[in-house]
Amino acid sequence: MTGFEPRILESKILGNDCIAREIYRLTLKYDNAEVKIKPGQFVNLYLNDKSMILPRPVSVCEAGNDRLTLVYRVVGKGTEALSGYAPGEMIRVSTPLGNGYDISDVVSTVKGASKKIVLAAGGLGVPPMIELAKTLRNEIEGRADNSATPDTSAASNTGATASLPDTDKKPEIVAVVGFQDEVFLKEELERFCHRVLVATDSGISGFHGNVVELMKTFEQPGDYYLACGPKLMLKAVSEYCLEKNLPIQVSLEERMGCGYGACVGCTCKIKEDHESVKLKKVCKDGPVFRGNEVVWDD
Amino acid sequence: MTGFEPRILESKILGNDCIAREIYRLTLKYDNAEVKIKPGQFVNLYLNDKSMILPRPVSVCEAGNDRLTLVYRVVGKGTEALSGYAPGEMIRVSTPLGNGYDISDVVSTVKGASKKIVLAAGGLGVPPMIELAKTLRNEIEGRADNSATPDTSAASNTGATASLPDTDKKPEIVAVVGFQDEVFLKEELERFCHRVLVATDSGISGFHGNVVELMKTFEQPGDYYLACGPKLMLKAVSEYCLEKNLPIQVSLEERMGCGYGACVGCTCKIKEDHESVKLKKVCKDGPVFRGNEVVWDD
Amino acid sequence: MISLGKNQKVVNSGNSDSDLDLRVTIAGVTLDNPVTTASGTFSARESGAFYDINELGAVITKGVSLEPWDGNPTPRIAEAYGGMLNAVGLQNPGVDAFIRDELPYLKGFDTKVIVNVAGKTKDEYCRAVEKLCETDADMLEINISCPNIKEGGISFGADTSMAAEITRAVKKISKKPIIMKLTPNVTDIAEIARAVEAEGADGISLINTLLGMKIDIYQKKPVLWNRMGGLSGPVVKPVAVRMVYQVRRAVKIPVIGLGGIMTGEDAVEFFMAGADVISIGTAALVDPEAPVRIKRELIHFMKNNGYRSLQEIKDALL
Amino acid sequence: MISLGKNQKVVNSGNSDSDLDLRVTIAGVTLDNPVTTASGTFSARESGAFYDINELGAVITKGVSLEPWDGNPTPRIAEAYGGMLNAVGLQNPGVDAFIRDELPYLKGFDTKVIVNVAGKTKDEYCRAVEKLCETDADMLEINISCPNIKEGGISFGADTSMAAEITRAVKKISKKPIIMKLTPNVTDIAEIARAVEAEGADGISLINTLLGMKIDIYQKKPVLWNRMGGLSGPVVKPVAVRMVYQVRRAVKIPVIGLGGIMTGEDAVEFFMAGADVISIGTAALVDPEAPVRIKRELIHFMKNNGYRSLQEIKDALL
Ligand SMILES: Cc1cc2nc3c(=O)[nH]c(=O)nc-3n(C[C@H](O)[C@H](O)[C@H](O)COP(=O)(O)OP(=O)(O)OC[C@H]3O[C@@H](n4cnc5c(N)ncnc54)[C@H](O)[C@@H]3O)c2cc1C
Ligand SMILES: Cc1cc2nc3c(=O)[nH]c(=O)nc-3n(C[C@H](O)[C@H](O)[C@H](O)COP(=O)(O)OP(=O)(O)OC[C@H]3O[C@@H](n4cnc5c(N)ncnc54)[C@H](O)[C@@H]3O)c2cc1C
Ligand SMILES: Cc1cc2nc3c(=O)[nH]c(=O)nc-3n(C[C@H](O)[C@H](O)[C@H](O)COP(=O)(O)O)c2cc1C
Ligand SMILES: Cc1cc2nc3c(=O)[nH]c(=O)nc-3n(C[C@H](O)[C@H](O)[C@H](O)COP(=O)(O)O)c2cc1C
Ligand code: FES
Ligand code: FES
Repeated sequence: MTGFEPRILESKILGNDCIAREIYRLTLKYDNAEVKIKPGQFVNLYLNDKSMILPRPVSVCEAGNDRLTLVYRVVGKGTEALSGYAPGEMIRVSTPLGNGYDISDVVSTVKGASKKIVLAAGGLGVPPMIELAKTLRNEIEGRADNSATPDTSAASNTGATASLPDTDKKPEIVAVVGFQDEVFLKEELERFCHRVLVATDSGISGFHGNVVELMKTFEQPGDYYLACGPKLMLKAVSEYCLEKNLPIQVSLEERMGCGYGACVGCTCKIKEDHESVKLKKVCKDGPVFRGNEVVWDD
Repeated sequence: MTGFEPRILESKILGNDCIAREIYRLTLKYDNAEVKIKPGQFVNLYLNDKSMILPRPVSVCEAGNDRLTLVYRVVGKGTEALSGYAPGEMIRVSTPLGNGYDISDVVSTVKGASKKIVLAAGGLGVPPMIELAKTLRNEIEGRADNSATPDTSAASNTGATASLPDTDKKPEIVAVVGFQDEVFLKEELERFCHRVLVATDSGISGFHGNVVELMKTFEQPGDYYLACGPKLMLKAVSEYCLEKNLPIQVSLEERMGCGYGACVGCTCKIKEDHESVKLKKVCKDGPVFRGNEVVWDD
Repeated sequence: MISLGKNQKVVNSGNSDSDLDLRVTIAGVTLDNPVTTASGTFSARESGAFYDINELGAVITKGVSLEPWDGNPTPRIAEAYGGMLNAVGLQNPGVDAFIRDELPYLKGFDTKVIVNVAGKTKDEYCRAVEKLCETDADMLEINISCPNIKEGGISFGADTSMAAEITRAVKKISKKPIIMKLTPNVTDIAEIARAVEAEGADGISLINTLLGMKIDIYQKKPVLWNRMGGLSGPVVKPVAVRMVYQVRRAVKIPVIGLGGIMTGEDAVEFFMAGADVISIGTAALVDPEAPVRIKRELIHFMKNNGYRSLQEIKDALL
Repeated sequence: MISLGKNQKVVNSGNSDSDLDLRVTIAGVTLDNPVTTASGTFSARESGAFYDINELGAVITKGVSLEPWDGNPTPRIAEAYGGMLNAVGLQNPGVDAFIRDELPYLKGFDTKVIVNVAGKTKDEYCRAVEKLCETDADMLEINISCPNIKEGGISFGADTSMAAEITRAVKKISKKPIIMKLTPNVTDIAEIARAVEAEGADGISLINTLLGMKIDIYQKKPVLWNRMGGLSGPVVKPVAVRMVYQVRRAVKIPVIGLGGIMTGEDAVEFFMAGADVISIGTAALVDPEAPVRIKRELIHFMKNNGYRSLQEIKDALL
């Protein structure tokens, strides 16, 4: 938890734009609330049509103070309804839920050397990489604040990638992102990452293949991996890291009931410290776990 | 039926204004459709929130060509949701359903003499009286068209009551309308009726009492009664007319499933031509019936 | 109006290319397509005002009983969250009036006619069935959710031996295929299905409504005059799909699946669960064109997902 | 956060004027108010982040069993129209861990603690109950919807004699009041209620979830790993209200009513149907503050409609 109590807030829709085929960027403003967000956290969206009672969990893509950007794909009735919500309308949204990526572990691992942090993401695993890259970049650049500060956002909104300092002494952030076909959020990633490598299943753009295949073409593996995407991809990345004994954090996805830890609907199997397997809640204990601790086979 | 097949149409909300405490006037425009309406018909409103699946039947208050005015009270979840719909939004609405008031019977009964037609209505029975009064006035003024013609609407919208011809030879239309407390639609009635008498339960305005009590204060009873309102009121008006052997049509209300005659949810008992009691569908065979044929006691 | 004129009728396909096979044969009767109307939610003239009845695989009529029934006093309808409650109480003009006034009209369409039969005693069922066997109705659907007045009002369909007994009695006299329509308000639907199959039922249809109740807390009384009523609509779908799935695995005879089907995708869910034919009930009250819309959506789904016949959908579940 | 601090706690009233009596005594235990959490939808630390647990009449815990259970693999949750399906499968750390880690934390609040107990055999139920009787839990709720592994997996609660047998066995050893939680997937809920009352149950709680199923027609497989799951949420309310109404008229012991309660008005509907206490389940997943919101709405309803005690609501039905 980020140190405050979770809540459900009425939030105003500032924008809800189609950014690729069936991919929407939803920008929200929490009403009268200052909310701290860690990259890798998600929010619950509560729909207006009361025939759909469960919240829709969606990762935070980018955040700044009282506003929030989410990127979602229309896959079913709920996201379809969501895509019809217009700017100005209100929507009920939870404050950020779950634990995000463990940033301090990344920073301490790659500290003081020209090391490489790899963000590996596939499909709708890409959106949370934006806030993650931003936060890591801030950390690397020596800013103390984990969360996005308004002026950082502002600065990066100018697309000031070129003006960032050289990577000589500082770790490099490389995003390796895969899509089925259409590429999205590449420019946003380029604002914060030193390099952005794209793979597409269709071969329409970038590397023809998937993220893991692309990763394996690296001459030099990264020093820290942070991943989000389909389970099979996360498993493959984790196995790759396990083999090479590299640290990896993965963000899991599971069908949720409550999203805050009450229903035990979203369990995953975690083998902490190589001990016995424990059932953890993706929503509360995750969604980010160490890739080498996740028990993949079931 | 008005001679065409019923349909459900996407309709645009032109206005949805609070005209009295918890009373709203909803103005709709059928999309690409010309729809004929008889006074006393109702439409089915289909709500956007899919947890409420049944249509809401609401009487036509006023109609002209492709547009429709309804007046409804917020009594439950559905009408509450409806009151939040904004102009510009779309709503699914059926074309008019049921049989309206039998106008030709009224006209032939009161023909050629200075007779009195009484419109007796209580509460949410008042809205359909507008279109009814308008149609009757048109008939009386000698216009052949049963339905509202655009220029009639226009003329009456100027509130040109005073300019209407004298009632010497022509039947008089008198509305006797009752409300619990707040009075609404009185001015609209005055556009088409020669006289509008108001009763309120609270005594806040007009006669202190109910419609039937007010009716009974008339020195001279009317020659034809057309009523809409709560069952107890309709029963009392019908008994009054039966006693005096006066013709009466009443518009019944019943909880509906489909509103078009498929579910047999909305039956009432009708004793046609003093024969055996038959079960009729309020939605399809009504909602208007002869008051003396309705079996009230159950 | 989206219905096609009679001469444009689509038999095996949604449009000109007839690569889809929507036909289905149950109990020896072939339906042009698997879409039927659920009993009590279809009225020929009224529903027919919204679409072309020839588009339907079959119509299943409102329940008819030996004598005319008045049904329950009103209110008979209440809304529930995502569904509705009804306590119509099987109002109908009786089998004679039905045969005289309704059946010929229905038989005027190019669709199959399945007559739903209600009764308060075994004898009443049998005598209504006897009369219907002398008509050109295509099949009979026996609604055993009715209360058995000889057994204190408990529903025939709630008791395995009573369900079996009605089936046996009706099958003995019937010259028409018999579909037994089961009530979901039971502990073990598979057991009842097996019992009616053992007695020779030619098919099973399920589910009828779930018994429910709604109280008006301001009026301080049940909303329905009858206090309790049958819950139907989208809310019952998970229960219906589960029961179709269970029954499909318990018996070999055809299954008519229904309960909350609102869309073509819902229909596909029932086929995958094991239904051979589907019925559209509450959806048609909420959207009068639902049966033909759902048929259209089913065709659309099949085309988009490479299914050429219903059998392929039925075989799809992994 | 809308909850009041501990020292501002409201016992008998929604605000300063204490003219409302929300207290209710069941099985000799007095609850400050009738609002409780439904088993499996409350987790002390997580739910407690949204509201003050002291506001609740009682907490009813997630089911605990003699040994730790892993529950089912995921997916365990599916949405249904107006409701949800779950097949969590009673994952829990076992009664010993519960007594060690959970119970003391819960007993730290000024609310009653009702421990929900699950088992796969009669013996498992009894041994878990024995251990819980040595604790300061206030009451036990026995979930008999669990499958009886000795009887081929049929739910204990689906069979009158098994339900009676579990009740008898548990009552024999228990020093705490015993609430039997019934499954709605039965033909005759009143019969089961009478049977558990006859064996000495101190109360009845109902309904548990309705058995349902959802198929993903694109993946061509059931959405839930377990294929079937329990339907809950607003959709089940009409069935729940009906069963509470039937059970209230069949037995004298207190009834905890639940199933789809989303608002204070829903709660009132259950009281009018005959419930003494209510539980909030799915509503709390959909709106974490639901239990305290519903309590507030209940108080609001009572004030606006002139009810001074729960008893007056319970007596109101005409
Ligand atoms: C922690 C987390 C973060 C996520 N972040 C994103 C994101 O950033 N962008 C994005 O597009 N999607 C994200 N998802 C997936 C997203 O929640 C689903 O796509 C969405 O809920 C589908 O809703 P629907 O009504 O359109 O689909 P339907 O299939 O109609 O939904 C029915 C039910 O299934 C659930 N469901 C369906 N698909 C999924 C899924 N893949 N994961 C979990 N629940 C599902 C829904 O929440 C709902 O309860 C995330 C999921 C989780 C668990
Ligand atoms: C022929 C006809 C004409 C009507 N004309 C008007 C009108 O002009 N203005 C107006 O304000 N109201 C009118 N009504 C009543 C109106 O339909 C109900 O007030 C409305 O449906 C309530 O919906 P709700 O969701 O707010 O109430 P809820 O109580 O939440 O509704 C639940 C269900 O009950 C039904 N219902 C509730 N009250 C009634 C009722 N009194 N009659 C029928 N069904 C009801 C609803 O349609 C819905 O299915 C008319 C009813 C009928 C049958
Ligand atoms: C208003 C209404 C009337 C019904 N009448 C009958 C009937 O006469 N005979 C019958 O077997 N089922 C009857 N049913 C049950 C339906 O045929 C169907 O089994 C049930 O509604 C579930 O399907 P649905 O959810 O699609 O409506 C009726 C249902 C409704 C809603
Ligand atoms: C996720 C989930 C888990 C549940 N776990 C239990 C349980 O462990 N024991 C039990 O008796 N009931 C359990 N239930 C059933 C609920 O306590 C309740 O009986 C049911 O959900 C109906 O109430 P509702 O509609 O308010 O949720 C569970 C329900 C849900 C949704
Ligand atoms: S979704 Fe409920 S515990 Fe995670
Ligand atoms: S409401 Fe369905 S027949 Fe009248």
